[in-house]
Amino acid sequence: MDNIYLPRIVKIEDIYEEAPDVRTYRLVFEDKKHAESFSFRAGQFGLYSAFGCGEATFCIASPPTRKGYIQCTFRKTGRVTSALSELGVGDAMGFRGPYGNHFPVEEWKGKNILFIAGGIGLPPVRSVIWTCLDRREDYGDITVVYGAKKVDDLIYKNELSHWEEREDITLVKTVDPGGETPDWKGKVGFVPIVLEEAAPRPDNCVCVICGPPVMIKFSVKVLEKLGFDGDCVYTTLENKMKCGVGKCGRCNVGDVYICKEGPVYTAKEIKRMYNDF
Amino acid sequence: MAAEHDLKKKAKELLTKGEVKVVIGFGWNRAGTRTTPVFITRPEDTDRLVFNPLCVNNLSLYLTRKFKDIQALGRPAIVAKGCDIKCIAVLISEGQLKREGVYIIGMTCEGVVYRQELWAGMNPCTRIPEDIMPTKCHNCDVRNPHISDVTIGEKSIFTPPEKPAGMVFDRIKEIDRMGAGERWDFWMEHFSRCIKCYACRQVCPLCYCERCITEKNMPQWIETSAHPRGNLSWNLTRAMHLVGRCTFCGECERACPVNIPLNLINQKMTLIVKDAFNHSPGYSTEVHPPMIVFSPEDKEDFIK
Amino acid sequence: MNKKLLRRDRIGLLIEGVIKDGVFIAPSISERQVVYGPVKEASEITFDYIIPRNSFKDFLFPQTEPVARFKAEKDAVLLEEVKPRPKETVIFGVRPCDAASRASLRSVFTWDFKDEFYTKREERALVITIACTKGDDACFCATVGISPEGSAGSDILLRETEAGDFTVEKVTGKGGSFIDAHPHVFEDSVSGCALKEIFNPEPIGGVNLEKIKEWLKEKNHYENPLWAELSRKCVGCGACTFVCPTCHCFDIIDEGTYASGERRKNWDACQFEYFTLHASGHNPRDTQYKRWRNRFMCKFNFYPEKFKSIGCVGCGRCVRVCPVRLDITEVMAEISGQPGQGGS
Amino acid sequence: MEKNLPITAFEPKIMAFVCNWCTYAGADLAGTGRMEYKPNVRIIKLPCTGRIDPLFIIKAFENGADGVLVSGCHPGDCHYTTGNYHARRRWIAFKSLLEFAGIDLRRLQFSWVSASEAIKWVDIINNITDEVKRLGPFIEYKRLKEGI
Repeated sequence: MDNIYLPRIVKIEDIYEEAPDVRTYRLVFEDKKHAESFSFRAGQFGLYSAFGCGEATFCIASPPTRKGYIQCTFRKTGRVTSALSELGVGDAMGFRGPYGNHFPVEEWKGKNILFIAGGIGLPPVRSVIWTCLDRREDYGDITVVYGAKKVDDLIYKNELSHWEEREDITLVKTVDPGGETPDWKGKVGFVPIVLEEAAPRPDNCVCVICGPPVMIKFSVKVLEKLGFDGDCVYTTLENKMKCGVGKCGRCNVGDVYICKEGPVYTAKEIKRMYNDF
Repeated sequence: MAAEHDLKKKAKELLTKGEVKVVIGFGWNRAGTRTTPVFITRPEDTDRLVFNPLCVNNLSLYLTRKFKDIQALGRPAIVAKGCDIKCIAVLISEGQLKREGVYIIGMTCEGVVYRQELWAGMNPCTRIPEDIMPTKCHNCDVRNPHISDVTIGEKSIFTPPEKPAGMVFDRIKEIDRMGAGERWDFWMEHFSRCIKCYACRQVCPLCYCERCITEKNMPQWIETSAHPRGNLSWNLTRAMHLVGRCTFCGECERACPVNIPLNLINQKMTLIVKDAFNHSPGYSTEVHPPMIVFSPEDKEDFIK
Repeated sequence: MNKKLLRRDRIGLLIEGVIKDGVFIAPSISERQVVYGPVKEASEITFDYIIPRNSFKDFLFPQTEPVARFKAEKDAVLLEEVKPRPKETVIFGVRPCDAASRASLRSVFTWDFKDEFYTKREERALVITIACTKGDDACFCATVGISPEGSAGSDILLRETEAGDFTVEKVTGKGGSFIDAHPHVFEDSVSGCALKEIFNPEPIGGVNLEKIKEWLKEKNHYENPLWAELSRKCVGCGACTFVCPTCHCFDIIDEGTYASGERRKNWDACQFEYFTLHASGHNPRDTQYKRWRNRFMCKFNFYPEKFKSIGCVGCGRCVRVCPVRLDITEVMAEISGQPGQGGS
Repeated sequence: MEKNLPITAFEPKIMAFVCNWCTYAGADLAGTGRMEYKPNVRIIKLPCTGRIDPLFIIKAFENGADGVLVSGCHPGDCHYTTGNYHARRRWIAFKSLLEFAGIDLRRLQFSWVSASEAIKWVDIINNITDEVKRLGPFIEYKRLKEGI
């Protein structure tokens, strides 16, 4: 009997403190056979179990090009994430997935790609960034605009500095006004404003955007002003999920089931949805 | 029905003068077979208002913080029977409402029907037979509303029995006579049928917590699964949260889709509170509910 | 196809046969109301009912069931799968509207991922429907295109005769083999016994499903103030969704501790405030009218769009159980009457 | 210590919800006074009996307690002046509710133990343990634990 609600045991191989209350776990499947056959696409998500507390939904933050492990990044907010935050290296967790659709990265061969992320919205975007960097020659120039409230809220700090050193990727880091520290060299300002300054060229360019709804709302306006077509602006929608397989009836935005038919949508598709956000 | 006519006239007058913005009352459903809560905001709609023994709902529910969109309509007038007014009194005594914040149209009442379907097809203007009246009406001492801005309807001359009587109180005596094990089996059989739909909580005017204890999951105090263990802690906790407050409007038992006799628990606790603290809820807006005050003379014989 | 006959006094025999290693579910009186429930002998069954208060989904998709158990050992976690081993279940005395709801549940529980907790139970269930000979003011099957003697979703369809017995009509192969397996119960009937008159409900005036579907498709109708007005009295309990045969939403929670506990699948309702609450505190459906709108849209827009079948079978349970008598057919009539339908 | 213990006789699990200023201090005094008493009790310290929610007692039974003791300052001694008066009211109602629900009240005992009454604390613990041992395990609740 295949029980679609049964998670697989994963072991925590490494824990990285990204920011206050934000952690990245590197997970390895306990069942080696499953580990080999496991594959996923950038943008898919999974349900992570803290046994005794429940399941929580995060995207798979590591790129599909890296085999043998998966990563998830989450902020400690509720019951499950608090329980997950108490686990240590070597402890067991549960994982169910991968679920949902994915970013159509293969179709973007030869295009320029603009990544926009805000705060804890970076993980799904990061998975796509590394997918493109691991096959860097397939894509045009890559720009990343990433912002957070305060400097120590920025996550994946080491990767940000790594991206800064590389020439084949331009990174624009920013913090909200008042969030900068004395030795902060990046920009200061909300992401939509910094995006407008960077004024990326829309021709032959695809955009991936993820972050707090207010940031997406204003950034999409800026993108339209810059001439980006709604069909090539992709984002992942967030809703409460419990089953992840289109049964429990709670993640729908109007008639669209985010977990089954999403979470990745284009700005145009989102405009056609019912206003049930 | 003269009372209905006066009610419509009063409601129209209040709305046209702008003294209230909405009249919360009863109206017929489309088929004209059942009454259902209606919210009249325009004077010309006031002739939809009705009042008869089918008006069982406790409309004071719509005055609580659970209905912010109704509160946003402005100062309400409410069509209220005596038992509903008791709930309003408790809400005022618990600081949920201001007396002047609501215009109470008190309706004299000769008893309502336990469930509307029991009276299908009868003429609502006639007196209702005793056997389909709930126990609360057989013991009602507020058939003439005790708190109201206006009272409509003929004065009732009904005097309730000295000691509370009726099916609910008989069954309570029956349960008291049982042994502990028998009582446990009695309640476990009922509680195991609970499906955790929370209709009992949602129709109760006194269950107005913004986030109920069952929705708190850090830690999960009351298990949300509808197995006997989760149901027992839910029903015991709800009974404890209503001790000394429940005014026997009977809505919880009426709304329960699996017919759990919730009135038995609530009325047993009301008897205990009356006996131990000499408090009966719902008669005055000044008296604090018993569980938030204390008295050094509280009698106890079980504390070692 | 020769019709069989099921005498009322033979039902006891049928029950004995089934409950040897199975379960016999039938309508019986409990707590002053008719509910589906397991019965041991024929005397417990009641035949004088319009429709049981609960729906027979209770036995295919129970209110609460474990889906996994876990135990912590040193630094590993033992995960034990829970396999439902349902017994052969005969569900007797079902109404055609209930039986028709099977298709709705099956379509969502087998949408790509198969929920074996449902499908395993459904495969072991045999649905014996009795055509309706009476109804009440809450029934509206005809309004949603379901007939009081419809056979969709049933394995065997019974029709009451004047004498009180039942003519037996085989609907599915499974029903046929069940009939053949109990020859002493289902006799060859001498044709021509008078049937009781089938309940003939009038579709509710002013309700037009096509109009409703068109009106709901219009995105700007989603913000129409009609929704807030029509559902203002809704108290936000889960009674309507829990007795509804086509409502399938559920919650997955853990009980116990990290050391040992189980993961359970419980009924949940889109009418509850915290059903869609995000960890960030945002709630896309924060007010009651948005939740009620979602329930109506689910039945008359989402389901037809996704699964090509209306999500409502017109059994009227939500109307009967609602503490404030919020009648879905009144909302259907109201929406059918909305201007701006284009056409008539 | 014999190598193989006798087949373990039933040892009741007793939960004690005690107030920090009086009963806990009394229990502490019993400890510092090297007074021996049955080890079946698990003590949970709370600021005051006024803070003891009836839900704690239900949760204790749910998680396997066979007996629950709730104890605090004598009326008038409360560090917060009125905590124990409120608690007493709550206990009067809660005890009757559990009795009405069919729970054997010998499994739930209330007491006032002041900071100096170490001997009273020892007696209460010993006799609640003996009494619950005679009553045996709380099977009704444990059967609930197995679920439906």
